[in-house]
Amino acid sequence: MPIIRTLTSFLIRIVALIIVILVLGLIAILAAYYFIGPSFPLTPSMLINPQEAIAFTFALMDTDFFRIVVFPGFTFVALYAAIAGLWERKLLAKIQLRVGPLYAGKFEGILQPIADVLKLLFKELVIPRVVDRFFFIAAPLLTVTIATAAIAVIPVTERWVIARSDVGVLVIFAVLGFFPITALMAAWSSNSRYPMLGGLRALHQMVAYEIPLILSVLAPVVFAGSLNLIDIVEKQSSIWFALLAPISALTFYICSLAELERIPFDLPEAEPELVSGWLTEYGGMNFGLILGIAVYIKLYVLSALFTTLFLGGWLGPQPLPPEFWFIFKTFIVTTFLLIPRGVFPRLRIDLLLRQSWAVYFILALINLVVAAAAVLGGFKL
Amino acid sequence: MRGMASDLLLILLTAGFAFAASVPFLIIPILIAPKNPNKPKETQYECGQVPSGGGKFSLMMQYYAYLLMFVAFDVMSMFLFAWGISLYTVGLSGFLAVILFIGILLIPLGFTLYHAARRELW
Amino acid sequence: MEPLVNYLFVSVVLFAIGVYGLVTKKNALRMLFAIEILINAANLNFVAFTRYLHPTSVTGHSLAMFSIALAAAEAAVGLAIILAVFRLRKDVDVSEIKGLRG
Amino acid sequence: MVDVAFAVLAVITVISAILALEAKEVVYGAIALALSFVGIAGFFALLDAVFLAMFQLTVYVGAIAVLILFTVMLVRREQWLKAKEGVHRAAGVLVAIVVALGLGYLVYASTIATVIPSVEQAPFTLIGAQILTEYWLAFITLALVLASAVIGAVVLAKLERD
Repeated sequence: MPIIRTLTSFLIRIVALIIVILVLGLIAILAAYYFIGPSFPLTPSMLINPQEAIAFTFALMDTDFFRIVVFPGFTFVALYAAIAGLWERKLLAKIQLRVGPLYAGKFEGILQPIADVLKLLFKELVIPRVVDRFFFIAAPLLTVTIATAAIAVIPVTERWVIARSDVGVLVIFAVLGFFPITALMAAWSSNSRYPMLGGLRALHQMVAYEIPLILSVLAPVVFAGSLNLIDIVEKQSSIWFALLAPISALTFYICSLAELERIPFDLPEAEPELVSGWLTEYGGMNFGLILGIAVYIKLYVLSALFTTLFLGGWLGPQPLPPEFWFIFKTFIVTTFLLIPRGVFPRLRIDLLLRQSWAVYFILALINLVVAAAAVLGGFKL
Repeated sequence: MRGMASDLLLILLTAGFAFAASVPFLIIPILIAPKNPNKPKETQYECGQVPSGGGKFSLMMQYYAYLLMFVAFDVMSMFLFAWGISLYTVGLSGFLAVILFIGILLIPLGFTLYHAARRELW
Repeated sequence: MEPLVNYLFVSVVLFAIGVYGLVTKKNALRMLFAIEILINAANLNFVAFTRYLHPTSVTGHSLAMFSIALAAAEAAVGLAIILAVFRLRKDVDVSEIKGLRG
Repeated sequence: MVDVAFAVLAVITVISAILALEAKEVVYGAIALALSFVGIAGFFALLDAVFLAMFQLTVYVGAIAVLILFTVMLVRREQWLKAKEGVHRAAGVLVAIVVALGLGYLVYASTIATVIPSVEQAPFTLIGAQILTEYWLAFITLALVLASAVIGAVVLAKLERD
């Protein structure tokens, strides 16, 4: 009976998944305890004395470990990625008068991200025989790893930041510089034609839009006189840099669309032309790592960077906490980065590359020179 | 570890945690996902046709000029960052030097854009 | 902190690897790789000497920046030459390129 | 702690530099070269030159390595995989060992080993000031070099149809 066989194998897999998750969770907890245990002893009395447990939790929240793992770190961003993914689908559906995800969860498909992850976990990992296995598997992992490195320098608030680096802005550009290499790595190791074409397009596009992106960031840096993102936010207490350097803000927005490979700049994975671009040969969780996690982490990084550089980061009217303002503004920017997908057609690649140099590069330069002239002319914040 | 290097260490740790957290996502499917490979499934994708060969080649010559330009302008923008954070110290003379710097580099920009647009050249 | 000599040793090893590449390889691309490794070894020396001998100045950093910028220019021209040679000969083996001899 | 970081970086840099030259597939050689650049950036960070480390990552890994990788993919031939080295390699290794031993002896025999690093260090904001005041002429010359490099490279890379 095929039905019974399917059912039993399904049940076995569910049980296996639960066991695996339990085992991995246990390993994670043990590892975490190994790292932070010595400085924060867990005592049995915490189970009955809630005040002790609360004190323990608060003490834990000030450690680097908590920052890296939970709040401005990976868990928060992964959650943000899941919400942004769902929000993108619902938003685009509403724009185009469709319904979007509906069934998972009782209300408007809010459990869709969980359903997606489960589906991807149960999918077979198909690795074509002709690929170079090492680089083929390493490319998605590297993409996620490198994308996450950027979130370490982005300050959610003055307190919630992992690394208070003095060269925070440059760290982000150093990180962005890695993506063409990972894309090419994935494309080359796939040993197939569509990925190669998509990877080359991705390379050209990321590279062409990186320069206007860097230059548009220079205007806020010149105004603030610092590369530290915390300093840049604190300098905006009187006026946002988006108002002082509007052209830079616009350039930054357009170039982030291009860096994220979003419509109207989604040539690397233009479905009618190139199937899925450089992701064509990836399937299952391999695909999920790049498209489900890395792309949305990049989305978070660039929207958070826009918020930090141009919209005053966590600054906002008092009664609401600064964390709220940061996440709220970032979410608004994310929405604006998502909307073009619903309304714009796609550019041609030679126009796209030419536009970057002939328009956005010049615009960013002009705003930079104006900003520098203003600062030298005595403009003080 | 002092100041600056420890910041970079934290960044590395963040990335390392992301790596450690992603590896299970590749291990779990190996344990629980079905596994019945066959030949068509394991060939590369070419719209359902029998693949006409590997993909280890590159054709996109016609945009090479943009890549060459990118290298020079990447250097330029990083030098501009070095200038941007010491704007007050160098004052007007530094500003003029930077204007001259940018002005000189606009020449190859125009040249490259002109030549990159002529499709018959590439 | 690590003694200065260790940085210099790493730099020496990289330099030797670069020299090895320049001597052995006939492929123009590999020779370019070797040159990049040589430049990196030199940059490492610049920065290490500045850090240990003149910690309050940034001269080494400035020089390393200029050096990296020149390496960028060198890479652009070198790769363009390799590409032009490839168009002519369909290979980039330097021992085969004799057509330029005047 | 620094010692461990130094050792790890040294191993990564040297091994990936060797791989860059010796990997059979030249594309993966280029990727190894990029890794070697990352290792050098790590050394810069250990030497408190954070700005320079980021400069190295952005320019070397973000630009030069990408350009190299792209060109390698463009000109790669399948027959390179069947390497025909041999005669040269022994001589090359010999030369490299001689160079390494000679320079290494120079370093070892000098008084440099006794240098003790001081704690204070210059802020990286001085770099821009120094470039634009002391070395402004070199800065402008650099612009000329970059400009001529781009123009020359474009002229070299395009087809000669004029």
